[in-house]
Amino acid sequence: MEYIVIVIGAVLVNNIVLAQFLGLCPLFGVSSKISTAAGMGGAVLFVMTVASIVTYLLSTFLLEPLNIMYLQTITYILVISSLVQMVEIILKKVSPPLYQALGIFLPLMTTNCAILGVAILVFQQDFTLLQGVIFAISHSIGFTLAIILLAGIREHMDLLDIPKGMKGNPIIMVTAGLLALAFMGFAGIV
Amino acid sequence: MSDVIIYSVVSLSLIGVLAALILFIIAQKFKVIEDPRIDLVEQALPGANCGGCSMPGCRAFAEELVKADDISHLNCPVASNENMAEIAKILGKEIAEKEPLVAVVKCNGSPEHRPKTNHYDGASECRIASALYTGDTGCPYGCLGLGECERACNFDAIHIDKETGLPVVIDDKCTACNACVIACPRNIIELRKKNKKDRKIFVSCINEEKGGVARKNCKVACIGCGRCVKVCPFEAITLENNLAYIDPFKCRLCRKCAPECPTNAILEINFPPRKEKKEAAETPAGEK
Amino acid sequence: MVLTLFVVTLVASTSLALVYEVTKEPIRLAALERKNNAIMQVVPEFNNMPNEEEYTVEVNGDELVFYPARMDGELVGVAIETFTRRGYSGTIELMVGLLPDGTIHGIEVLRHSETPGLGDKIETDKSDFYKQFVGRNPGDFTMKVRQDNGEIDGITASTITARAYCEAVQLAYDVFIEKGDIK
Amino acid sequence: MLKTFPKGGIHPAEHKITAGKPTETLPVPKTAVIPLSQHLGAPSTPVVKKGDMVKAGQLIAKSSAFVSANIHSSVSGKVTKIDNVIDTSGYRQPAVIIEVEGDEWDEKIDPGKTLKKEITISGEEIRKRTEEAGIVGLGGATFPSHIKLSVPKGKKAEVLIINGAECEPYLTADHRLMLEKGDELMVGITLLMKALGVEKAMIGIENNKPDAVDHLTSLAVNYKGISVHALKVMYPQGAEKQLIKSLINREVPSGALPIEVGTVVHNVGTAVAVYEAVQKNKPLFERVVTVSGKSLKNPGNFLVRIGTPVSELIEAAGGMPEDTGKIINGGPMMGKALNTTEAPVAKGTSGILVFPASDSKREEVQKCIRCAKCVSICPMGLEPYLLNAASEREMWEIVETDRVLDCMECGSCSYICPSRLPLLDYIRLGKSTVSKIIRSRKQ
Amino acid sequence: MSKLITVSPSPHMYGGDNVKKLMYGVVLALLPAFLVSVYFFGIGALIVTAVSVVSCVGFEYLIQKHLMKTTPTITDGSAAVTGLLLAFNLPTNLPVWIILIGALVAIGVGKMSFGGLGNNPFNPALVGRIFLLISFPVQMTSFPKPIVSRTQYTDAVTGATPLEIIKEGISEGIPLSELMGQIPGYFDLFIGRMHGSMGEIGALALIIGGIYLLARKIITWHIPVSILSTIIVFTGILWAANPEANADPMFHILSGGIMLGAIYMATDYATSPMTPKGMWIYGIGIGVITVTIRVWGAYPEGVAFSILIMNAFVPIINKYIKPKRFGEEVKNG
Amino acid sequence: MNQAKNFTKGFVRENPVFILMLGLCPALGTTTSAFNGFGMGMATLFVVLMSNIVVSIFKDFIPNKVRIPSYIVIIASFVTITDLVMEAFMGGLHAELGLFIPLIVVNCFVLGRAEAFASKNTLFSSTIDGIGMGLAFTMALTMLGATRELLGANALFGVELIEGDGMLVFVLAPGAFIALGYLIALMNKLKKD
Ligand SMILES: Cc1cc2nc3c(=O)[nH]c(=O)nc-3n(C[C@H](O)[C@H](O)[C@H](O)COP(=O)(O)O)c2cc1C
Ligand SMILES: Cc1cc2nc3c(=O)[nH]c(=O)nc-3n(C[C@H](O)[C@H](O)[C@H](O)COP(=O)(O)O)c2cc1C
Ligand SMILES: Cc1cc2nc3c(=O)[nH]c(=O)nc-3n(C[C@H](O)[C@H](O)[C@H](O)COP(=O)(O)O)c2cc1C
Ligand SMILES: Cc1cc2nc3c(=O)[nH]c(=O)nc-3n(C[C@H](O)[C@H](O)[C@H](O)CO)c2cc1C
Ligand code: SF4
Ligand code: SF4
Ligand code: SF4
Ligand code: SF4
Ligand code: FES
Repeated sequence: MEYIVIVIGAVLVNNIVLAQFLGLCPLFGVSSKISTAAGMGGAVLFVMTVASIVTYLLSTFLLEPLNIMYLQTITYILVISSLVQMVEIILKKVSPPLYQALGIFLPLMTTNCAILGVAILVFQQDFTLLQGVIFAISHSIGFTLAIILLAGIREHMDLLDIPKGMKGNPIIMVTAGLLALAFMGFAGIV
Repeated sequence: MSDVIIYSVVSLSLIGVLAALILFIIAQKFKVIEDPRIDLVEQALPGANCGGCSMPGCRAFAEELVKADDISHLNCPVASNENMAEIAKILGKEIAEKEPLVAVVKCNGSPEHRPKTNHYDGASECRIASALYTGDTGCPYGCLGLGECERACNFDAIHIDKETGLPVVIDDKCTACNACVIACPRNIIELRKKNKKDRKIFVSCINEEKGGVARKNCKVACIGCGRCVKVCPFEAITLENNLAYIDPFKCRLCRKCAPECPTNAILEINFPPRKEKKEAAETPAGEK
Repeated sequence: MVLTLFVVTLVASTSLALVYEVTKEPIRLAALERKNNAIMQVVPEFNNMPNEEEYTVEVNGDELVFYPARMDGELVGVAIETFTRRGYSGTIELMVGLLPDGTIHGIEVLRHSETPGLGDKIETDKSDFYKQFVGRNPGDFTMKVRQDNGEIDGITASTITARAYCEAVQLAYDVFIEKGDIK
Repeated sequence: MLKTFPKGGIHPAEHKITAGKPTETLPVPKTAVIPLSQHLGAPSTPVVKKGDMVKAGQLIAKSSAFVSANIHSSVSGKVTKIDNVIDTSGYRQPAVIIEVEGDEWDEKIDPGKTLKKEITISGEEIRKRTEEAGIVGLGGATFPSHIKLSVPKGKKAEVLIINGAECEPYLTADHRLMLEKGDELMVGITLLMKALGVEKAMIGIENNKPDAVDHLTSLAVNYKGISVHALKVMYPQGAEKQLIKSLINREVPSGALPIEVGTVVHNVGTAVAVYEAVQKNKPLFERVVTVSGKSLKNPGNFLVRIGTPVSELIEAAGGMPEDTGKIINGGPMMGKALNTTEAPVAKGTSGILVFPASDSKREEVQKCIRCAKCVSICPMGLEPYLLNAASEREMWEIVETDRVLDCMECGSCSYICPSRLPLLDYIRLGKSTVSKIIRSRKQ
Repeated sequence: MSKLITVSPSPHMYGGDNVKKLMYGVVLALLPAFLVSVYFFGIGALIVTAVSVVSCVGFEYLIQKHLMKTTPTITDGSAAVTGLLLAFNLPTNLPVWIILIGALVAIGVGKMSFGGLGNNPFNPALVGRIFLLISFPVQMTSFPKPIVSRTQYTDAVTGATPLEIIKEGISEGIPLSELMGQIPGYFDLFIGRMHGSMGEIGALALIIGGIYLLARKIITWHIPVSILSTIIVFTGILWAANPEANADPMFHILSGGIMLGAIYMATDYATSPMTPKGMWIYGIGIGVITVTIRVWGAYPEGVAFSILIMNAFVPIINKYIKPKRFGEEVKNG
Repeated sequence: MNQAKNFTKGFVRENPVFILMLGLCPALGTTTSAFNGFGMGMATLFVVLMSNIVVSIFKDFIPNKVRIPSYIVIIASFVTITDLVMEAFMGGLHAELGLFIPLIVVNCFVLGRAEAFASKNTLFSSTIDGIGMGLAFTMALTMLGATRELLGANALFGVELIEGDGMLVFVLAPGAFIALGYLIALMNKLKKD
């Protein structure tokens, strides 16, 4: 039950991009096609989960005992950036098509607030490791859901004539806003 | 107090070094060899991602450039000759000097010259109209005026003139990207050598019908009489299928042919006015 | 290469540690001051140091913190750090000031994450909601929102928050009456 | 419940004004213009030259490729020239122009009207006669019929389907033919069955022609294996794949031919033409054409020589009305608008419709409101709105993967669209571009 | 030839329906429900409808004329439908200035920003309504009492909708049997004698309009039927599991905006799927989300939200759910 | 390099938020009011400026391969410093901005400046760039905050302008996106003119 609450809360109610404003750069950057959006979602899922585990362990067994929690930001970002680079190198070798699709956006994961934000939140919320992992996975699913929905609407908009002034970023922003508006309906479910 | 400093320094450095080490190992294990020149070439390209080179974007073009042995046929319409020379230098390959070209429209059949014979009421696309029938005038070769070329141009260089219903090229904006040439279902547009001061002489007609038929449908059609061929001192004009064609590379802009044409099908543009014959100097539509 | 990175982290961590050392005390003080301010807001004038006399009372596994305020050694009121988890968006923490007889003297919101514009009307500077409590003794009236047949006018469209607020104040009062005998 | 196909279809106003008008024979024209490209496939090669004298029924152009057909003179007279003229396709194409003198028929032809029922020749010979007589599908596609009569190796024809649906509004040529030449049709069908080696033939007729259904049903008892089926009035009931689905509940796969599901479809006119070619030795040089339109004085069905200018047909129907806005060769759903009335009647000309100006202009186009009506009526299960939008924006991958090539150009989508979008215009553009892309990919 | 003949590609015949006729068909279908509202809410219903329709049409005109610089197409009736449906979604005592904001958001943000008719991914009227609901929760959730406040506009006597009563009561732990006494009977719900938004009351009138829409082939049955059946099944399961804590299916479909939503708003062309199969997925999604919000969420009513949420899925549904192609699966026999 | 241009480029033409769409999370997450937006902008300004300075000084000593990690460490240090200092001396604002202060470290805009500008330019240019871009970012956030506060609470910098509640949506997530959408449209128009 407690896990269901975490999952629904993270995916629908407090959706990381639509309600918490994290990870917006990739949300807007990589949502022009459903396929790439899904790829990005997968990448976030992987990096977010692993990053949360590593940072959780790091905090519990190193930073907290030594009473140097103030180093949280800097250590987390170090961990995340090396992790991202690792994924990039591996992906390039293992799946060139995916690497092509996500191309320049993999490095952007280092600068994706969602990853660092969730890592910090996991620790702030006094979760157990398992809860933390579920929290991270749910949030990345929430991210994927939002980015795929947005990508779907954007692909659809490719076949329409958006007015000149709104073309491009403005209309995508407004679309995201309306998406967030719709998602407010989930308020209070958990 | 100093404890904190020591702990901080030690743990942070430890994390840093550890991360670097793991990365290093992984990088070795999963090495992918990619030609570094691709990046260099991509940087040298204009980055407009316009697709004028018929590749999906500049990076793909860069990859193609690196891959190809002979790059003279690969051509970026936006890049200047210097750009291409730079790329050639990066790659150590030969590159052909690009002759500056410009698009010209080879139809001059405005409604006054070429009366309408029916009213077209389909979707407003030249390709659709041309797939349907010969067109809304008697001429089965001429411009349909529905602006396919205008929509194809990424550089805002070709527009349909409201009065004549014919496209007009703005020479300065045209990058000779070939997009309009491909778009036109009637093959009316040709890329021709760009002469000094944008001067041009060309036969503004592609009608291959017999003279009488062509003339009946359009007053400024080339009727294939061959008089221009005879006067050209440089053998630049050929006659085939009732149609004269001026080779832009042989033509030396002597202007002897234009006044010869009985239907004014030969256009001369951006020349100083002629003194003797007034009639031919009257610049017909097609000029900007 | 590794060396550079090593040097960078070295320098960074050293300078961070230094800044940390410098700001450690001000951060502690700032937090303390916020608490003191809240205490000052909710109890009558005092001249002791309530936060040095603080003690905690355990209720159902959670803790309420009591800060007795004294004027010249005599108890003039108690500030109680209380909370509820039933806010619209999680925990609401309040500082409730009670006079020795249990009458409410003042309430301050310490922390909450209610919706701006809706639930955040419980903040003292955002609406007069809290005034309904001041000067009344929870023993004498039903400290519940109207919807629950109480005497408190809720906050429109934020019944949940208002209800939770009452609950937290009630908790402070109950613990004060039952176990809060001031030493 | 009448048989029909399961998905899509529309029911446009029928306007079968000429259904009750018996076929009249139109006089031979003064000049016949016989196009060399009246069929699907390669144009024929002329075998006459300027100055030659010809008789009606004489071969004037030979099939030039596997998919091509012979062309015979429809009149007697002198070949004056072979020139490019605008024909019913809207293009300038080569045609043989004949100055008419008298009306002399080739002597091999039996001009008599008596029914010749007994079949004396083999299936293979039937096929050969069909080929010699230059018979092409008269249902609209003008595909050379003899090719359809040779079943490819490995395939087996089980049933012959005869298309008497005539689902296009206005047109009544097939209707009249079924009423007036029922016996010839039955013999023609029997000939086709023999050529194909099948035991069974089914005639499908839309139920708005009950007299034809009754008439043919009563005749069919005398012929073995032929059955008549009334079909729900639903455009495009007569489209080959839909008709097959309606009658034998089989779906011809995308890109495949009817023979894939063991059947061959021929139009009733084609069957009658086969009868005349085989039993009477008469090549295809005349056909029934419906000339109709709301403001025509005397609309009717006319037996016309191929090569007669359209203007003469309109004259026969009472002359060109004042308010004429559009002239259509074929039905209103699939027919082609003509840009000149001088275009000659060709083998595929089933009707000439004269529309008043008020019915000729398209209404103002709005944006697609995504009402899904086009999706729900497309008999092929396509998404016209999407193909339209993608073609307009040159997103050819979408156009291709969403199966633009399955579109049979029935026009139902354009018909139904409340926004009056020229859906089919763009879908055609998509079809031709995608075919080009596929062809260039194959190379 | 003086007049040139016209040449165009086939077909040369067109069906009778056009956008205008379809839109005014919807207006006509909404008429019975409108009359019911006027009967129960009186002047308020008239004012809210008039303001909403006029301002929606007006904003569309202004935006097209002055911002987009195109010829206004307000006569096609789609803005009027949006205005009407927005009004149907508002309480009948809503201040005029709030209605104006709602109309501006519906038309400006929800529709014209995307290019107007047919382009909008979200239902404009619902965008307007939800925007208002979140912006002005107080005003948007006080509903006038039917009949008694027919002559008052702004200071009508207000009360809670049946759904609010049930939701509030259940969260207090009051058994349902007791709560049912506080709400109008099912017959009243059916004819519309209850608190609620202007047009969501009166299931009967809405159904009559719906039958008209079906008969005119303006909508197909798939969306309404899939939504209603999902809601009946889902709430039926909950009800069967615990009849004291969950209202019965009948109550659910008669209260709140389910009828209005299922028949008129989920069926909005631009924002619903193109294929029957897609419509089923969409309808089931709306049903499930509606019940989820009603039973577990913060809001007593969830139809509007669930339609908007499923609107967001429509492009993906359209991309992956294709109509059955002719000749696709060859089951010949 | 023309320093005036260098300074002003970020305000409209290369505005990090409106044009380049970078650093969107703080831009939307912290701009519930003009003051919060301003505060976040200033915090970011400090980090951008300091990291630009440090990077441009040490750019020649940092080998290319470890460039990014080093920059990140440098930025993270300044972020932590900002965090600590704000917690010590600006408790209220610190509490309001919450998670978004540590998140400055991942703001692509900050790293972008270090990467794309400071690592290639002189100390002076980088300083100007840092101040200019930082101010532009602050301006964008303040504008967005002001818009949202105005519409959402009828107030500006905490001063109530009209009696009564505003449109709550603008304080919440959907309003943030929508407001930014229209601001970007406006900016695009300005850029063109
Ligand atoms: C975005 C959003 C924020 C909300 N914030 C609060 C809140 O802060 N406090 C609260 O009690 N209810 C909040 N609600 C819940 C609703 O306003 C709910 O209808 C209300 O609590 C119960 O209605 P009532 O107070 O009018 O009886 C929120 C709802 C939404 C959708
Ligand atoms: C390229 C091509 C080849 C064909 N080959 C055959 C064939 O071998 N056998 C056959 O029975 N029909 C063949 N057909 C004819 C079709 O089955 C069909 O009758 C014709 O295309 C007209 O149908 P429609 O009017 O429904 O389009 C062929 C058609 C085309 C276009
Ligand atoms: C939309 C559509 C409608 C058609 N309607 C008819 C029709 O009503 N009658 C008919 O004989 N053929 C009709 N056809 C042509 C048939 O598909 C098919 O080509 C023809 O029946 C084959 O016979 P044929 O080769 O003898 O012409 C139609 C084709 C299409 C694509
Ligand atoms: C059946 C039908 C239902 C409609 N429902 C709505 C609706 O719920 N909301 C709305 O704003 N417009 C509605 N409209 C009007 C119109 O389609 C709407 O403005 C478009 O969404 C604008 O693109 C409807 C129209 C029709 C034909
Ligand atoms: S499309 Fe290309 S070639 Fe044609 S006018 Fe434009 S720039 Fe010139
Ligand atoms: S030149 Fe060609 S493409 Fe351009 S308008 Fe004429 S026909 Fe169309
Ligand atoms: S024309 Fe093509 S797409 Fe349109 S309904 Fe007919 S088959 Fe379908
Ligand atoms: S019928 Fe027309 S308006 Fe309706 S979906 Fe199809 S194309 Fe769009
Ligand atoms: S600022 Fe959050 S992802 Fe870029």
